[in-house]
Amino acid sequence: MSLLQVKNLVVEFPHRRGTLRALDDISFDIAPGEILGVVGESGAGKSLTGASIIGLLEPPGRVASGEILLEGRRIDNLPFDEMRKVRGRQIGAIFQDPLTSLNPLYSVGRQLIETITTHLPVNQSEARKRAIQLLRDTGIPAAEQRIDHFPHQFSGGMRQRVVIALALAAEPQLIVADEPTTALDVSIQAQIITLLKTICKDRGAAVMLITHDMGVIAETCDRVAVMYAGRIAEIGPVHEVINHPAHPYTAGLMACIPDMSVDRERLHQIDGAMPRLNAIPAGCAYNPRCDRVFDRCHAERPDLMPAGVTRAACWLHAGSSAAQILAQGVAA
Amino acid sequence: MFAFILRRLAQAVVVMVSVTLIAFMLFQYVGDPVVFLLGQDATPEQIRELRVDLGLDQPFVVQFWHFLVNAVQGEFGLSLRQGAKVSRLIGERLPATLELALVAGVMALALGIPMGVYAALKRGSFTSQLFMTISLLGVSLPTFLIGILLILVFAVQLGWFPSFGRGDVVQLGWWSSGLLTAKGWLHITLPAITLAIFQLTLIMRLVRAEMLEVLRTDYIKFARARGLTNRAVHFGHALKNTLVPVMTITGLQLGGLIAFAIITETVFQWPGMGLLFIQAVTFADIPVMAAYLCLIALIFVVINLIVDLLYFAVDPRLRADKAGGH
Amino acid sequence: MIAFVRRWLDSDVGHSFRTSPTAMVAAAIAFVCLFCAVFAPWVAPHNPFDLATLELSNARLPPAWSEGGVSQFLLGTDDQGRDILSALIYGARISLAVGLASVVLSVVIGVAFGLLAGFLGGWVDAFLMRLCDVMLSFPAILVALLIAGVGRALFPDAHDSLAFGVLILSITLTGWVQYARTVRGSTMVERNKEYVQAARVTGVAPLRIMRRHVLPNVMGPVLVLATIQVATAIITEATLSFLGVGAPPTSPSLGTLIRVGNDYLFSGEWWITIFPGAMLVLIALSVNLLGDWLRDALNPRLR
Amino acid sequence: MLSQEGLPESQASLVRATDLAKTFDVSAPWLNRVLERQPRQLLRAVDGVSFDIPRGETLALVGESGCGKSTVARLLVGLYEPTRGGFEFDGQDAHAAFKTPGGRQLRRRIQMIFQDPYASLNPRWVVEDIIAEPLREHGIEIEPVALRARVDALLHSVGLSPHDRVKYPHQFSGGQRQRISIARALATQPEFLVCDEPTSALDVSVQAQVLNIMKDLQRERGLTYLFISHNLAVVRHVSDRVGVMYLGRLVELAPKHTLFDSPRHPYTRMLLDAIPKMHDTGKARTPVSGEVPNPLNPPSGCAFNPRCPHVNERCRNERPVLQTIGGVRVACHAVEEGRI
Amino acid sequence: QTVRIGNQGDALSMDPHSLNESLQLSVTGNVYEPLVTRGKELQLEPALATSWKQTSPNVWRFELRKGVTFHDGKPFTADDVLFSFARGSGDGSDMKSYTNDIKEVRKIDAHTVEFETKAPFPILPGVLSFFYIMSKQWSEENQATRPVDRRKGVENAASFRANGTGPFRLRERQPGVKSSFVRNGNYWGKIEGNVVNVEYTPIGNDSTRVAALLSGQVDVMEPVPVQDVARVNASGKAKVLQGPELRWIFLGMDQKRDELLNSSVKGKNPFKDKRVRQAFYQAIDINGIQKTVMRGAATPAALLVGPGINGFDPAMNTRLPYDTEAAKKLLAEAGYPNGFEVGMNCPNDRYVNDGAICQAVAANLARIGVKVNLQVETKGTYFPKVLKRDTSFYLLGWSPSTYDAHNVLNALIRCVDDKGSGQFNLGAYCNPKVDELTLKIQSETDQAKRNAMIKEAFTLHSNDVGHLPLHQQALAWGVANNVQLTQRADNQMPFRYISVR
Ligand SMILES: Nc1ncnc2c1ncn2[C@@H]1O[C@H](COP(=O)(O)OP(=O)(O)OP(=O)(O)O)[C@@H](O)[C@H]1O
Ligand SMILES: Nc1ncnc2c1ncn2[C@@H]1O[C@H](COP(=O)(O)OP(=O)(O)OP(=O)(O)O)[C@@H](O)[C@H]1O
Ligand SMILES: [Mg+2]
Ligand SMILES: [Mg+2]
Repeated sequence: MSLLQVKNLVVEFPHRRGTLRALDDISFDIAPGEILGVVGESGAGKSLTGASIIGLLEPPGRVASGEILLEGRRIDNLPFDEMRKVRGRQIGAIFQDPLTSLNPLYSVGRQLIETITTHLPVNQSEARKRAIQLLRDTGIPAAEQRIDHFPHQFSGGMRQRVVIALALAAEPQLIVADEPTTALDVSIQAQIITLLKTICKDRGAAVMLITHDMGVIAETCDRVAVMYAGRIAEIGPVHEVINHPAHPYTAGLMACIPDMSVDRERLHQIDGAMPRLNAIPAGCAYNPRCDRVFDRCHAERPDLMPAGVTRAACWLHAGSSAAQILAQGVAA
Repeated sequence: MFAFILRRLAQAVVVMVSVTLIAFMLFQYVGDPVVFLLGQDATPEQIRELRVDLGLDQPFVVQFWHFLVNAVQGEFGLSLRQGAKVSRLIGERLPATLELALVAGVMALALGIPMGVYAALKRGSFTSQLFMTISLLGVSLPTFLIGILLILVFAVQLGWFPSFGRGDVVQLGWWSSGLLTAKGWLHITLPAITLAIFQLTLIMRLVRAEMLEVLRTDYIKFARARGLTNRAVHFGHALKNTLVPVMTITGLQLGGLIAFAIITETVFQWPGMGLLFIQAVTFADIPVMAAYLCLIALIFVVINLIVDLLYFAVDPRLRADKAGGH
Repeated sequence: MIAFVRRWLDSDVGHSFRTSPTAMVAAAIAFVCLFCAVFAPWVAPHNPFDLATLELSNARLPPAWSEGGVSQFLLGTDDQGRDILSALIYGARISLAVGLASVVLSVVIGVAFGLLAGFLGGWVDAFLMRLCDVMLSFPAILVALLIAGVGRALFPDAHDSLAFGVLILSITLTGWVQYARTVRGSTMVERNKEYVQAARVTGVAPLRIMRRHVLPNVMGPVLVLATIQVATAIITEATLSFLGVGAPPTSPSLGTLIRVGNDYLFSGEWWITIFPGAMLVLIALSVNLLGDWLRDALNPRLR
Repeated sequence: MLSQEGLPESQASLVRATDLAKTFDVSAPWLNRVLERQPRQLLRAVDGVSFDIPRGETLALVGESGCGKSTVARLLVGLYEPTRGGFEFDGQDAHAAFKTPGGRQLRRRIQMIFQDPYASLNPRWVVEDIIAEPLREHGIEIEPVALRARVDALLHSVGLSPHDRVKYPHQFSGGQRQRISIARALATQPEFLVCDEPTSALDVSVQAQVLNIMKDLQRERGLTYLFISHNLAVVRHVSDRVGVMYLGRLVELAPKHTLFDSPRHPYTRMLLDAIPKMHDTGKARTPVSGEVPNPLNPPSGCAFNPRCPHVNERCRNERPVLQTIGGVRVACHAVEEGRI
Repeated sequence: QTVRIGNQGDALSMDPHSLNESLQLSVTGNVYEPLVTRGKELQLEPALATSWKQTSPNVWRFELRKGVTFHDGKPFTADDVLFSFARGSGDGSDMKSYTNDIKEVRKIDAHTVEFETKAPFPILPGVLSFFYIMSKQWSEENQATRPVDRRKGVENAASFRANGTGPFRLRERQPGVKSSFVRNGNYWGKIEGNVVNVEYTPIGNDSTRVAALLSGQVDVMEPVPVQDVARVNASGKAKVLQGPELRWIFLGMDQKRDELLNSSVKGKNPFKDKRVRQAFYQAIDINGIQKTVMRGAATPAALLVGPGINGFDPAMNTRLPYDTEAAKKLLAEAGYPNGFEVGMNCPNDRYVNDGAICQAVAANLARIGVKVNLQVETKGTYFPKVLKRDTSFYLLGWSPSTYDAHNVLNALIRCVDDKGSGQFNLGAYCNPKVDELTLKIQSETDQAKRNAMIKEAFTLHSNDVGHLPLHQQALAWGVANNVQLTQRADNQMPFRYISVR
């Protein structure tokens, strides 16, 4: 059974000129211990997906429809306090900027202990012991002393380790990591990704890794979801998606990335920009930029449909399975 | 940190000297004390004599220098009007003003912070809108009007509170305290409310704005994501971070409290320094005015110093040079 | 003009205006007050400054609707036989003029100093900031009291206009500090932004960069502050009048009217003080509410 | 030795930096230093960097955050005064020239593109004004109609429409803004463009657009670039030669292919290792150990020694200089000694 | 029995010689006593002197009261009188104007002293009624032999403590805050009232002071703002005791300069023309002012003196009629058919409703075409300015400290010289004939002759329209219903007249 199931998630922002649909019918799931990568351009809706899962959508944003299930239990409509208990305990979170994620006025130890005692039935001294152990596990040398230090006394990489320790403090089964390495130096990035990976392996936690760095996805994830304009364009095993993209957007994206192994005079380029939420074209959102567009793309919106090993939301792959025909029928 | 304090003190001296210098330049114009010192039957001869005696015929730079030299020795001379040592006059009035400012300040903080927090947490709710709007009344009504209306209602009509003065005071060494008797508290209530209303509004609005700002930060989001209770997030994390910037402004405001006390003291005949100052202004009692301004500047500087030191206590980032570098 | 208003109403700020009843009511009140003030000679039923029309026998008439009132004097008359309504309108004119003028002056001085301090840094900054400290340790009312005294002494024959000059100057002298500090802060942020550096790379002269690039970008908070300061200035003026150094009684501001009326609080001639008081609160409140709304509306993070 | 090696190229070099250095005084205030007996603290952001860029070529600078890349860029466009050394532009001492009235001419020829497309455009100006500013400033075009035509042409050259003239920056996407920046930089028809991480704030798809435009312009106008980035894949795509910086110094300077195919300096190798390999998915990289040292208190000897796998006693004590070894310029004792 | 008194101001010092100001003398007058005092109707009464007589034109002999002790128990003798007069005429004293005319004070025996004046001085006993006697021994013991010396910055014990012979002792003093007095059990005379304790509090703000009376926080307060009189009377808790005050309010005009300081008339001074002055006089609606501005708390006056002042003759006290038309005509005759513009200076916190009076006057004058540029300001800046004679048109109040018309003639009407004559004649009115009379009046000992000369002088002044007299101010004391006291027209409030029920 999957650990997390997201079914037809729709997130909306009520706006004075109508309602903006920021996430439009997103479905995917994550198995225990699995690492799912989520990539996409800025504004594609990656962070919103993460925020919806941990129930921290900022008002006025709201889950308009769809379900989020954790171990089969619906969590998108839990009362505030129930959801609070899920956060941290079952789902941990890591955000992009390690400097601003930590409260500058409290020592990292205090923040760790606070998290532990909130969720686990342990006393202060045990919590402290655990906290030290966590810091040690995340590779902070001299953890006994550093636990009483304040965030500003750590370097960027170290801080992100502390943040990871905090996310792991109550041993959650799922970690939502929203661009955990974007703010870090190239050489530190690799350290953090490796750490995240090994720690989750050791503890059996699943990870939803949000990033726009294909490289990171490639080396870390089991599966990857490519998002475009609030929808999932393609989802599948990472190797397949990278090497044999089924959706023209994925293919274009791959081609945009300068490749270390080949010399090209010009990069492949996808013209135009991702549409704004209030100007998403009818049919496939990608249709204005797609070089393989045809009539149907303008008229109907594609759902995810099997395309080889992966699943892609593209009419190019229509009719390849009975399920698709069924879906077509519904859409028609 | 020691260097920091030293530097602040040096700045403080500069500020205070400039304050007195400016004050002295202005004093040349606020009026002629001699007119009030001599009765209506004094001869021109006497007037001339007194002017020379008081050194008022000298250029202001000279007057200023004498003042400065004396002030450094803690000696502000005699009040022209009352013939009493200025230091004694101010010493007698200081407790009254400080107690009034203290009570008003505590009142403003004790109400302003919770109201501000509430207005920030429940942004958009009816009560918080109400707080925001009503609080504006506090800055839209002139202090003197508030004071007089309070007297009219609570002293004259209802007779609940006395209308003027400090009531019974208890002498503790040179400090006279009105806060140790029930009557003293009755007397301080109306003036303190009058004085507090303006500050309360400011503090409340400031806390709200800062709190909203802090609630948007990543570490609050992260604290929520860690599943901390609302209490822990709002009061453990957000409030403390909110209070750091609020501290500075509050420090400045406390200085303002003492200035506003002039009006309040006038309305309530509160025997504080403000009243002394206002009387001194009408009679051009230069030594009293100068000493008062110096004292205000000093208080201002001291409060700011305390605020800065509090920063050191509260914000570990400022202690970096000591603790950091491991 | 209409097109402009329409476009403005359609913008984000305009929208937030349209959806905020408080803002609209406040704007309406402020507008009416401003209108009356500007067109006082046409709006007011009497000219309270024309001493020749004053009739001592008309003194202290109650409002028209109460017993003894005269319909000629809708809100009653004061101790000199002046029509309260007209005095209010003219008083608001003076209060608003003093408030606006002192705020404009403070903004000009404060912004100029703030820009210089923030942009040039170094000893200019240090000097200006110490100056701010000095000004701050003179509480506003004290400065105003002293300045007013000085002004009066320097211009012994000061007629009304000079008295107002003194008033405006004394409010300005303490008012500019806030702007200077705010602007200095934003200038320091702004001057390190890349668009400023781009201009420097192009070789644009520093003063020009300050004026054309930095200045417009630091005016946002200044605007909000200024709105609220107008209200504060009006109140400060009233307070100074209370202390006896404000607008002259022959051309009374709202503050002067309140101070004069103050003497009648116990004697039952409530209208002499209540109406100016209410007017002052109304103006200050509406301006404050507008400033408040503007602060939220211009803050993108609160939208 | 340096000059010998540089000589043949110097005729063709448009830009030539010699021993360029910038030191920031980040000391505590005087009183603190006296009371707490602290020494002056000097931060050597750039510490003796020499390179030259032939006309029409692209030199890329790579390195970790804080290694001094942006400082080099700012030195080259005259935003900073060098503490030591200097640079020649077209045979002319640029920093001396910047100070003379004639320096305006030089400013025309050197322009810069900034990292953040959101911060580098004045939010209160419309595109037309932004692009026209350098034209007006240098008196290239003052007459309104001609000015407008010039702006249109510039917009066109970066792939924007003349209709965008009247829009404000916030009405554009990141990639479009970066194009506006480029158009502004091109307005004075510069020969040398300093690009400080022009694409690192952009998505890959937009990055491709911007990089393509830059390359096209180089081809069309024979522009010379100094291109700063920490993304080695991008660097590999755009540059002709690559300089690797570490803590304010160049540790390796080599033609692109040489550098990527056979990196010499251990730090260069480490950087290349840190690049995620896209197509062999799931293969973990070997993470570099250690963190960037504090620039205020750099390690003695070779600055890289605490993180270097090949460190020996000499590395800890003696600072290696940049020298030509096997055709590339590298500053490493181990390479010099043939240990790696 | 305790009575709590609230007053607009406070005695600045307890030193009876430090300031010649009526409030200060009123307060210290409860603790200290003069040789000769004034009774309820301002008539002279013996105090520390039991009798006095003029032994020669220049010499007065005073018999001192025996058996009087100071509050500290020391007996009162002629030495104390000599000491006090030496002190009062020495450095730092503000009482010199009372002692200026005295050449010497001589001790005849322990209880007899003789005063020799520089010239015949008929009103000496009256002049001495505010000169209080201090204890020589006490002053010496307390380094208080001189009034406060501000120059050396030396404080004076007598500023804070007091040791007199009066009916009340000073118990506690906080300057500007509170002073407490207690009845002197060893007082030589009879104390009419029954008050034992007096708490004296200054309350500067009018509204606050009224509120204090209404809320029962004080029993007596002074002054009651005229507009609040009705309210106090209606409160049921207190009533207002009103009566004429020995203070006359008038307007003065610059009649010296050839061109006024601030006026639209250039090259000449309209106030030099009697017709203009008279036009101003007749344009003022004094009854209107009395009724609305003063709410009846004033008596219109035609002179600068009135009842209670030595030399006053009620027959002279008739004003020129209020007549706008006549005023306009006079103005036209003088060559100003359309009026002119003139600046006017006015205090706003010195006399009862002073600012409002000026406004009303300005409105009155507007009707005859005179545009008044009124400048109303606090006394702190007003007095220095007008005393420099930087004014064309001003309002002033005067209360003759000797209760004698000569004081008014000398200070307000006499031509200005630099020896102090006409010191408050701020418009520099000058009529040599009046001057001559004034000089004679000073030393004329025959009461009838003297009064005739006073009358003549005032008539001359009135005919010249030298000043524009307005009214005699009224006193208004707020008194709680359970308190009885006597109001003296010189606004002195001796505690010994106060009784509490
Ligand atoms: N408060 C809001 N009001 C309106 N729209 C919003 C709001 N917050 C987010 N959005 C919109 O939702 C969309 C998805 O945002 P999201 O933050 O999930 O993007 P992202 O993929 O995480 O991008 P990035 O890579 O920049 O972090 C964006 O188009 C954004 O404009
Ligand atoms: N104005 C300045 N004052 C003091 N120190 C500075 C200043 N500018 C840069 N530095 C310091 O100089 C060093 C080099 O900075 P620089 O901005 O050149 O690095 P960079 O390589 O561009 O880094 P990044 O990749 O983060 O942009 C850093 O340690 C930085 O802190
Ligand atoms: Mg995101
Ligand atoms: Mg940089």
